[in-house]
Amino acid sequence: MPKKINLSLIITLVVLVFLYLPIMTVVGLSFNTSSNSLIWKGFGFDWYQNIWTNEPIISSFQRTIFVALVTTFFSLLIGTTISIGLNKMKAGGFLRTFSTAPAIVPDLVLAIGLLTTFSTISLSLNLRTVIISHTVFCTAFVVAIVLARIGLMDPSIEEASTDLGAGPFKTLFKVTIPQLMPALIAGAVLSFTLSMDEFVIAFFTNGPETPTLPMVIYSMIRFGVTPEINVLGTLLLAISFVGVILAQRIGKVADSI
Amino acid sequence: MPKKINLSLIITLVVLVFLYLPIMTVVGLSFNTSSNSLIWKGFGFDWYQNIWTNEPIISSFQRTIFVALVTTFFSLLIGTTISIGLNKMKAGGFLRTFSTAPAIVPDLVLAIGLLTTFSTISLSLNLRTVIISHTVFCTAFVVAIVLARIGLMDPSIEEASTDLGAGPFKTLFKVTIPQLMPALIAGAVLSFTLSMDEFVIAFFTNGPETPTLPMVIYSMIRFGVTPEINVLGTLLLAISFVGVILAQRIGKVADSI
Amino acid sequence: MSEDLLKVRNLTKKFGTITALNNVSLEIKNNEMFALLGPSGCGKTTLLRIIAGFEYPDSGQVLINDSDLLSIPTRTRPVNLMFQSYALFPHMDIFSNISYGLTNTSFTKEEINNQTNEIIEKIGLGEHVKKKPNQLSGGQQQRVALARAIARKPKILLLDEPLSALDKKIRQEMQVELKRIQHEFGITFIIVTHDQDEAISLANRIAVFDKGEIKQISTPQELYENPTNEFVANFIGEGNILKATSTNFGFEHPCLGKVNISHSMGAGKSVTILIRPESIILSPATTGAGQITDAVFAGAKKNITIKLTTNEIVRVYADKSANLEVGSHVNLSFNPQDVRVF
Amino acid sequence: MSEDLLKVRNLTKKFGTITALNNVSLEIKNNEMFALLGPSGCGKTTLLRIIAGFEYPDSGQVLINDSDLLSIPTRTRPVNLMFQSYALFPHMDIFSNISYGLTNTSFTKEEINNQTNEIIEKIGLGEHVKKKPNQLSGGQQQRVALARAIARKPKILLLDEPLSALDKKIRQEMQVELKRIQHEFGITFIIVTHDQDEAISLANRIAVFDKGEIKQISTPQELYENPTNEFVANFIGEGNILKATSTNFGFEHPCLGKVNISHSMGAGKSVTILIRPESIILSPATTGAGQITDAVFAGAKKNITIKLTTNEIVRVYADKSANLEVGSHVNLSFNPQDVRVF
Repeated sequence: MPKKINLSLIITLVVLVFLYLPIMTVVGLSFNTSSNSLIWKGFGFDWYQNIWTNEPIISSFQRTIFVALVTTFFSLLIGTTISIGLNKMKAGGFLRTFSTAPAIVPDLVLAIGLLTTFSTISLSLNLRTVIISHTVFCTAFVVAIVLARIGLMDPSIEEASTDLGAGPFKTLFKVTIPQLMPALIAGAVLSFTLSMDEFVIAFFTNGPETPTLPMVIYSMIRFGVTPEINVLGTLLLAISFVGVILAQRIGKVADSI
Repeated sequence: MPKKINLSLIITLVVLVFLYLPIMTVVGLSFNTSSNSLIWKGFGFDWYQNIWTNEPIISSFQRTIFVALVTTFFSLLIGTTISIGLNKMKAGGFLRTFSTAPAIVPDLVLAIGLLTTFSTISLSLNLRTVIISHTVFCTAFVVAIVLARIGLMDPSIEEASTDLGAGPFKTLFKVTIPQLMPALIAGAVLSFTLSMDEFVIAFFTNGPETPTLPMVIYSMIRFGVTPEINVLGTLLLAISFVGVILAQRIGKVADSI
Repeated sequence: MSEDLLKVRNLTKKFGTITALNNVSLEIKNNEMFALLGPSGCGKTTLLRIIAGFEYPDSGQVLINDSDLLSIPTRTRPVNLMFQSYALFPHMDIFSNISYGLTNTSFTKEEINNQTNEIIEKIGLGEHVKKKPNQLSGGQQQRVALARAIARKPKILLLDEPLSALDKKIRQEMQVELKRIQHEFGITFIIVTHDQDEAISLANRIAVFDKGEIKQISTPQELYENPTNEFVANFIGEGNILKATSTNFGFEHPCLGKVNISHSMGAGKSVTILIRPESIILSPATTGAGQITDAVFAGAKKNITIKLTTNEIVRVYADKSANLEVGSHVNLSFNPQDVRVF
Repeated sequence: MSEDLLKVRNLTKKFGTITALNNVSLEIKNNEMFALLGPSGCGKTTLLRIIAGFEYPDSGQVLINDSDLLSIPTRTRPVNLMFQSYALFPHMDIFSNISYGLTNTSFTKEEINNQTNEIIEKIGLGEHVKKKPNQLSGGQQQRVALARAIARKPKILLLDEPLSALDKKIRQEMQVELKRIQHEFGITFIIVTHDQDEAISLANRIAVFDKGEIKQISTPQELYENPTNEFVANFIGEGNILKATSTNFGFEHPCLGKVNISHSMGAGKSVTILIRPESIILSPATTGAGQITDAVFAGAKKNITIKLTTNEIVRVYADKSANLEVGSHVNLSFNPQDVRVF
C-alpha cells in the first residue's frame, strides 16, 4: 500500500501563500533600503532607524500606547465585573448575548454612535473620548473571553470555599479570580492589541491635535505607500502577534499551575 | 434566609446601558424627523423613505451586497478546502495556527499589504480588488469556524463510510460536508456581514468610481452626522444582527437534525 | 436530647414544575454511615445540598441535635461536603487546600499549622503537602478532598458519590479507608450515591429514593432480603421480577405453578413476585417451564439466562459444574420462603 | 484450506517510539466469538484497526482463508467494524444508515431495499426506519450500528467495546442478542474490550494482551482456573496475589504455612501465588494469620477483607450467615489444588 501524494497538503500550502502574500509583502518591503518602496534595492534596517527620528510618528506611537494601556485597564475591570455578575444570575441568557453583542457591531456604526453621543453631551474630542470609545469596544471582547472561562470553571469550587467558611470577598479574591487568571491575561492582551490597531473609531472620536499611530499611517498613505508605512505596518503586526502568542503561552502556563 | 438585594445585577445593567448608549443613539436618532440629527423633533420614518431616492447611496449599497456575496462564495470554498486539508494532516498544528492568524492581523496592516501587492503586480483598483482583499480577510474566519467544527466531529464517522465501501468523494459529499453544515452556514453569514461592514480594507483597495456603502457613509460624515448616516448605520447594524441570529438559529436546527 | 443527630421532617422542594423532594422525613443517628441511594434525578442530591446549605427547601424542617439547622448560614454550619468532583483549589498546594477551612476561623496561625499537619498525618498525605492537586492521582486527590472537608471537624460529613470516579482497585482501598477515618474521627457520614454497590459496601443504613420520595429505609441486608416494594426489589441487587396472580394461600404463575407462602393478598389479584438468582434451582426437563438462552462462566458460578414460556427472562446463578447447555429445557424450583410478593 | 478463518502472523507495529504490537500471532476459527482483552494501550485496538484496514503493520502477515488480507483495500475487505461510538451518520435516517454499505455495491435499488428490509426485520428495528439516530436510545443505536455493519455480509465482524456504553439491564439483553445474531448470520466476531466481564460473557476464546504482547489465549474458564502468568491471574476475575517462597514440594508463606502442591519450582525461590476469594475458608482464632478489616454484605455472600500479619490484603467470599466481625482474628485454609504458583 504505497503512500499517495498528498494533494490536500499542496492545495493548502498554495492557498496559505495566497493568504499570506499581502502580509509578507509589507514585512518584506519594510527591509527594502530603497526610498521607492516598490523597487527592491537591498536588505537593510535603514527605514527602521529613520522612524526613530520622525517626531510626529514617535509622539503618535506614545499616544497610542497610552490609550491602549488605559483602555485595557478599564475594559478588564468593567468586563470582569459584568462577567462575574452575569454568571451569578441563573436566567442571564438574554443579558449574556447582549453583553458580548457589541463585539459584532460594525466598527463604523459604533463610531457613528459614539460621535453622535459625544456631540449630544458636548464632550470635546480628544484622547479622553478615544479611551471611552475603545473601552466600550474592548469590554465586549473581555466579557466574551471571561464568560467562556467562567463557564468552564467547576461551580463546586466556589461552593467549596463557602462550605469551608469563607465569605464572598475571600471567595472572590482567593478562589474565583485566581481561577480566571488565564482569561484575564488573554482579555488584557486582546484589549491592548485591539486598541493599538484600531483606526475607524479613533478617527471619528479623536480631536485633530492628538492623532494615534493608525491615524498617522492613514494620513501618510494618501501620498502612496512609502517605506515608513511598511515599517510601521510591520511593527503593528509584530506587536499583535507577540501579544497573541504571549497570551496563549501565559494562558497555558497559568492553566498548568 | 431573606434574599439579598442583587447588587451584581444592578451593576451589570448599568454597565450594559453604558455599552449600548452609542448604539441606541444611532438607532434612536434614525427615527428623528428633524433634519438636524441632534435636535429631536418627532418619531417617524421620513429619513428611511428619503434614502431610497438617493441614487449614490442605493448604487453603493448594491455594490456592497455584490462584493459581500462573491466574497462569501470564495471564502467558503477556499476556507472549507483548507480546513478539510488541515484536518487530514496529523502534524498540522503549525499550519493550523497560520491559517487562522490573518483573522488577528490588524485591518490596517492587511490593507497596506494588499495595496502594495496590487501596485506591484499593476492590478488596477476596482471592485475586483476589493473582492480579492475581502476574500483573503474572510477566509481566515471561515477556516477558524470550520476547523473548530471538524475538531468536534467523531473521526469514526468518516472511517465508517470507508469501512462500508465508500470512496473518498462519496465520503466527502455524503458524510463530511453534511456534518459540517452548521459551520458552513455560520462561516457564510460571518463572511457576508464582515464584508458588508468592512471599511478600512475597502477604502485602500477600491477605485474612486465604485465606492461601497461604508465608504459613502465615511465621505458623508465629513460634513457632520446627518440623519441619513443614522439610518444607514441602523440598517448595517440590523443586517449584522439578523445575520448572526440567523446563523445561530440555522446552526441549532442543523445540529438537531 | 434524642439519640438522633439529624432529623429531616416533611421536607419539600420544587424547581419550577419539578418536585425534587416530596414530603421527605428521616432520622440519622450519631456516628452512622448513612447512604442516600437512588437513580439520578431522584432528589438525593437536593437533600444533600439543603443540608449543606446550597439550597433552601420550600417547606419542612431540618434539625441537628434538635435545633434548627436551616437558620444557620452556609458558612458556619457544622457540616462539610466532599464534592463529587473533589473541587480542590487548583492554584493552591495540598497544605493550603487542607488548611483553607481553618483559616476562616479564629485559630492562630500556629494552631492552624498544627491541626493541618495532624490531619495530613492521619490521612497519610505527608509526602504531598507541597504539590498542586493536578500532580496527584485520583485516589490521592480524594484523600485531599476528604482531609479538607474534615479539617473543620464537622458534626456531619456529606459525601457526594465518593467512590464513583475511582477505578476498582483504589475503590476497595478507599472503602476501607473511609470506614477507618469515620471511626477514628467520630464524624457522622451521609453518602449520596446512585450506585447500589457503593451504598451497600459503605453504609450501615440506606434510604432508597425514587422521584423525590423515600421508598424504604433499612440496612443493606434487610433491603436485599425484604424489600417492601418493587422499586427497591429492582434497584438493590439482581432480582427476577415476574407477573403472577394471587391465590388464597400465595400466588400462581404459568411456569412456576401454585406456590403457597405465609401470607396472602386475597385471591385473583395481579401481583409482582421477586426471586433472587441464587434462590432458584434448575432441573433438566424435556419440555420445561423455560429454555436456557445463555450460560456464562463467572468464576465460582455460572450465570444462566432462561426464557420462560411466558417470554419472561429469568437469571439464575448455578454451580459452575452444573451441566446446563444453551438451548436445553429446564424446570425451576425454589424455597417459597425466598419469594417476595408485592 | 485450514479450519482457521483468520491468521495473524508475527505482526509488529510501532508508533514513533511506542511498540503497539510486538510480534503478535494468533488464529481465529470460523464462526468463533473471539475477544481481544487487555488494559488501554495494550495494542488490542491497533490489531483491530489493522484487520479493518485503518492501520498498516510494520511487519508480519494477516491471512484470511489463507490469502493475504493486507493487500485488499480497506473499502473492499470482507470485514466490517462496529465502532465504539457507533459512528452512525447523524443526518441520515435509520434505513439510509443501514443501506449505506449496500449502495457501494453493484446491487440494484430493489435488491438493496429488499436486503436492508430483511436485516431491519431480523434485528427488530422495523418501527424506527424513518427516525434519525439521535431519536433512538443507546441500545437501539447499537442495534442500528450492528445492522449497518452486517448488511454487507462480512466474513468477520469487528466489535470495538460493544457493551461499554450501555447500562446494566440493556447490556445483558444485548449480550444474548449478539450471540443470537452471530449464530443466525454465521459471521465470525472479533470483540475488542478492556472489560473482562464483557469478554467472558461474550467470547468462546480470549486473547489477553499486555503491552503489545499476547500473555495467554484460552477459554474464559481456563483463563480463570489456570492462568499461566501473574498478569492474567490479576486481570481475569478477582484474585489474591501473595508473595511466597518455593520449597521442594510446593511453597511456604508466613501466614499460610508450608503447602504441598503437585509440582515444584525448586527450593528457595521467590514465587507468586494466586488463590481465588471463593477458595479460602476462614476459621476464627485468638491470634490468627490475619485480622478482618472489612465485611460487606453482598447478596448471597459476604465479602470479607483480611489484613495478614505480612500486611498483605486478602479478599474472601464467605457465606452470608458466617459470624465474621470486623476486628476479629482468623486463620485461612484452602485446598492446595486451588492454588496457582508462578
